[in-house]
Amino acid sequence: MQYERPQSTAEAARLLHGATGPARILAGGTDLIVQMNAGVAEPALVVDIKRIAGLRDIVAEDGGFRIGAAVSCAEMGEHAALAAAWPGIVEGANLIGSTQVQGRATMAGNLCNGSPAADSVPGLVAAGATARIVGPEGERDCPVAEIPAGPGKTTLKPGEFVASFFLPGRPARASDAYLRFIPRTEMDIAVASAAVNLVLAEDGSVAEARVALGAVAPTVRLVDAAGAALVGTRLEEDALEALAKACRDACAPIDDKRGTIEFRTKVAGVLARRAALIAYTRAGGRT
Amino acid sequence: MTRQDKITRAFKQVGTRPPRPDGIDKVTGRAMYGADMTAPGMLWGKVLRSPHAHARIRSIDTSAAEALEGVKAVVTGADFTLPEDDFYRDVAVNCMAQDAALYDGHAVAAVAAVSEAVAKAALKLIKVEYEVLPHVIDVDAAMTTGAPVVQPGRAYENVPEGMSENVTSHCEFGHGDLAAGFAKADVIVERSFRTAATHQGYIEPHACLASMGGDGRADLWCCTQGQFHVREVCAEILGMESSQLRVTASEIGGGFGGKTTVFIEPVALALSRKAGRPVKIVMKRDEVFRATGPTVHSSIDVKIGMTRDGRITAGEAHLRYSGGAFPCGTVDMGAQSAFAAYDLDAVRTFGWNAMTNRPKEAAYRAPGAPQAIYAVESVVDELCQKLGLDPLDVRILNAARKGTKSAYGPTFDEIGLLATLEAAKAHPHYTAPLGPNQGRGLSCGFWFNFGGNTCVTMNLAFDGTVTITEGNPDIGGSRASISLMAAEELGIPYDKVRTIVADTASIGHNDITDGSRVTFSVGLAAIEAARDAIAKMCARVAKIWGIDPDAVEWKDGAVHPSGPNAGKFPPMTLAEIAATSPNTGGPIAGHYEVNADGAGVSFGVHLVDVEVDPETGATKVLRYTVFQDAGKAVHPDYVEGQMQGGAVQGIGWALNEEYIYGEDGRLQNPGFLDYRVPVASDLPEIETVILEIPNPGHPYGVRGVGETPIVPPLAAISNAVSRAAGVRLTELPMSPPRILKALSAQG
Amino acid sequence: MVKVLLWGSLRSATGGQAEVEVDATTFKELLDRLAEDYPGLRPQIERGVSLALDGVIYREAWFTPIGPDNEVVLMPYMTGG
Amino acid sequence: MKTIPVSTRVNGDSVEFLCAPEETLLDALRNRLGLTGAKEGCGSGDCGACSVLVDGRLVCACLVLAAEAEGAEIATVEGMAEGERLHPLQRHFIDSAALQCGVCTPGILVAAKALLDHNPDPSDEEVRYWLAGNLCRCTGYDKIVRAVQSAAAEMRGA
Repeated sequence: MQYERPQSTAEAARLLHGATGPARILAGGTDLIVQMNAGVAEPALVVDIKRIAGLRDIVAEDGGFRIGAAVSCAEMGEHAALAAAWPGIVEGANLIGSTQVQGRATMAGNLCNGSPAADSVPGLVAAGATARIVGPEGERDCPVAEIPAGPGKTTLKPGEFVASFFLPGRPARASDAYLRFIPRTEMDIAVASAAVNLVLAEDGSVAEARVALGAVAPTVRLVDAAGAALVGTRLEEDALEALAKACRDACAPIDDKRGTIEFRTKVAGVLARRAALIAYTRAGGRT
Repeated sequence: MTRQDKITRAFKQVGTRPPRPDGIDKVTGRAMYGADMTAPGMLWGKVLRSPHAHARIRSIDTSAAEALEGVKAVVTGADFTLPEDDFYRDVAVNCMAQDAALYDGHAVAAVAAVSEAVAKAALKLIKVEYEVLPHVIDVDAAMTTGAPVVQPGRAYENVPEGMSENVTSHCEFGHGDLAAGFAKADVIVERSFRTAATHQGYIEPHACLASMGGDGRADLWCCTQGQFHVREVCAEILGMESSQLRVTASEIGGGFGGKTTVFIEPVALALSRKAGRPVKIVMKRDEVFRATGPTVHSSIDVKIGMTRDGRITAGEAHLRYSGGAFPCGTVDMGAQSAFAAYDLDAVRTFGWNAMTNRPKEAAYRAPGAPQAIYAVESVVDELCQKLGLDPLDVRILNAARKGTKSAYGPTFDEIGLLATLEAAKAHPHYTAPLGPNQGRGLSCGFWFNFGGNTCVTMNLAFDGTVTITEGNPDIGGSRASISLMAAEELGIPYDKVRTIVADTASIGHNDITDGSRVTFSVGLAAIEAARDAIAKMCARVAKIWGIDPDAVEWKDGAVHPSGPNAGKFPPMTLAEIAATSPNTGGPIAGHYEVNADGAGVSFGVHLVDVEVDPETGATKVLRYTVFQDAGKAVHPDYVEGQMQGGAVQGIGWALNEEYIYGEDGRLQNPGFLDYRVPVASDLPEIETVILEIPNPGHPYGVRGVGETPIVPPLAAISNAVSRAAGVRLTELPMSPPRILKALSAQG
Repeated sequence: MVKVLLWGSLRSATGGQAEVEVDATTFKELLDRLAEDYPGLRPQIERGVSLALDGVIYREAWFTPIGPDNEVVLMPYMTGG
Repeated sequence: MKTIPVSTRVNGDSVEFLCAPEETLLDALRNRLGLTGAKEGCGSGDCGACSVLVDGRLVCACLVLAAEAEGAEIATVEGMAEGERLHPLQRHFIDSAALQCGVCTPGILVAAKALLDHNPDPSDEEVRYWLAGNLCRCTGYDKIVRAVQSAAAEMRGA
């Protein structure tokens, strides 16, 4: 195995392009090194992107934020402005693994690992975040929702990697929330999860709503019908039940060691309801 | 052993909480555990494991691995001579498969190489030709006639004709007339239960460093609960003489019963013998889960009858346990302990062990008891609910006590069950208010406790300090407790005593650190060794004073004239006697060797409050209190530690821990990610109440405390969850999907 | 003679008797007599048995004295964690 | 296989070592530098027994490549005491009996120190969540939480 530590995205792209065997990006390493230790991944090339200028920064951009691909989840939690604007995204990132793992793990790694249960991805999808992708043909921006392609798979082309995320600016009465279900209080992979991103109208009703579910389908899923169920409401009981039903209907989970189809489907609806109420309260709404 | 009638001694040091002697080493990273030792010229060993649940091994081709640069030795089953004795042969076959792989993870070959990386690469070059055979994972399936047979011809003579060949043993215990008992009942509840296999989950994987010379002499460093047992077993498997193998127990990073046997130690020795160099093997976590001891998994039917006023009239249990791919006697202990907490006229338990294609069971705290008592205590709780009776009152009414003919045969002597039940009843926890979706559960727990073979040597240095040499790895602070007991007996300060755990060449045989035996039996031997040293000191002083040995006595750490007639001499302290010992006959030592009996059974009661989320089935443990009889708590911090640690292991067993197998018979969760042991944020404070009902079989009244605490949590939590959820749970673990399913089923 | 209480599954070796009488004054003698008088018990005795004497469990001690007034219960040999 | 030279600082001392590209920091600390205080309990970041600080950040050394340590500042349990003077956490762990087998203790001490360095007065719940990645199988965590709190109180001068 070859370990490289490029100083620029262009150099990283060149290294990936020239790789003669399986190549992997190393940001936080909390998935990659686990796989290497277990003998599941045996890359010929590992490209450590942490020394690339800007990739460890969170900066204001166009009223929103640009978050470098090597920014750790813990660093996101320590960024007061980001945590105030996008509390749901930050709480998703801060649920990944332990304190130790959060010190290293990145959203980019979480996304590119391709797990349908990735904790930071539903929030990004609900937020309408975009990823800046660097590859042999230069840079392109792509909605995060379009990157997952199934368990362990992404739509990134060979030689491409995520360099940063962009979270758009948002109006005053807006917020988000993320909840996941795990059997313990910490340290587990989500059995089901839900992120809700709301923008409220002046009168406190929901003007815009985006709902994304995790761990209930081969990829994180944006559920348009679930968002639609909330628009125009103040999260009254029937709106919440319509939300939960839309979420349950959108589920296509599997039975596995972490949960059953029945359990995941039911709990996805419960989590969406609860997350919607949290986001609504955060946005200044009162039920 | 002399039985103590009444222990009324006022202790000066026993019962205090001094710092443990290994504390500084363990907080500074200096303590040496299994994987921390290295040797010059050391090689790294790695084990190749079966990917199949059950397969015939047609052939193993190791030539390519042997040819790899840096590989110094390769071994397979052919390198081990199989002992004749069943017990040793099963251990040997478990360490290295012979003609068949019996479970996913079963060792089939091993290599030693100059680095871990080369060893790993070499494993990939070993070609094993398997013929995959049908497998069986579930105990009930294994007991069905026509099930795939794990090993033929392993049934004991006590197995009735016509059962599946996987059934290896049958047992039956109890007394009285069951039919008459049930006829007297106003209500009878009959339920079936299932419990998953769990793992001890020690944080330190198995590790060892073996060095064997051409002359057949060997040294072995390993993390184990019993270095003498390791020596006996390895000597047997490798055809060595015990005295030629010196085993040193490293500091041990948790065992809980799981380090009472060997897995990699004979393999490392065989590799070292072949390579002529030291070999270190350290298991990876997935190997620990796949190939080392889980508990049995079980399927249990319980039937209990009760009168309207809460008297149990009869109890019956059928226990089906599987200890994995080998015969296993754990069900015997389950069948004996199931009803141990009750005073019953009619009781009967029946046990069967059946082999499955799972790893060989290893002991885990009170092996066999948690499952059986979970099932019984669940049914008792349900009867209380049905009859509207207070579950603690019902336990008090039916509690076994001195004079009770126990369900497993003998009549109980002094036991602490009633006292613990009454302490629970008087505790504010029992009457604290509960909120919505909350429930309170309780359960009794029981364990036999053992003594066993024990040697202690006590040497007095010329400066008056004392070294105690004992042979039991310290897994819970026992060096502190033993030093305390010796200091108490000698009348010298705790910090003048140092207790060390010796290797197998430095002291006589000591049984494994198991059965909650160490504080009891090593403590007893240390006290007796101190008495031996005291007798010698008295004799020396009598000589110095020129009086009869009978005319001196030991008091408060010094020899005194025993009365005015003995003469007037200023007392001589231990330090003074030690300092003059070269002049009075040479160094002074005390020692004691015994196969200790009289450990005294142990009872505990746990109380727990939980809250169940009705929408997700998640259980939160809100409050937890442990009540247990410790006989005499020598170092109360570590008694509490045993009670808290055992309780939390039981909480994990009740709620989340389980071995999950796929259709292919492979273990699906061989890691701490999906084998979910409790984390700090899952738990409340674990409150402890120590009761001290002296054990007449120990000079200070000590009872073992280590195992009982894992027994009650299973039923206590299940009872609390069942009451909170309003539906009776009968399967462990009570994972959220299971609870939510039960809630949905009831509508 | 001492009365020895056997556990249930051993009774097939004693013609169904739950309690048998043997002539013994120690644990060792008791085991020897039992194995002689009831050969069906021999495999279990060889695998290991414990003895409860007036409620106290002895796992191995041969010379443990046993008298006619003692309560003697045979138990499987046990191990712990 | 090409080895990589690494210059780094461990517990304040400059060290240099050669490592394999896929070697973890944990293996380098244990096998090349003789610092066996950090333990491998799982190799997957699930147990925390290998907790160390890299540039002040709490991480699992099993999930860091040794090569990444180039130019970094690493702190392990071996650096917690100053000579014979134990860190208050170390002292309180002994006094409160917060360890039994002790194999998780180095990782828990490093993690607890990282907590108190940025939050000198945590609630019990904060301690429990911060330490959720450090498995202890012996103690049930009760005495660990108490020891961290009593050390925190002493460090605050309370």
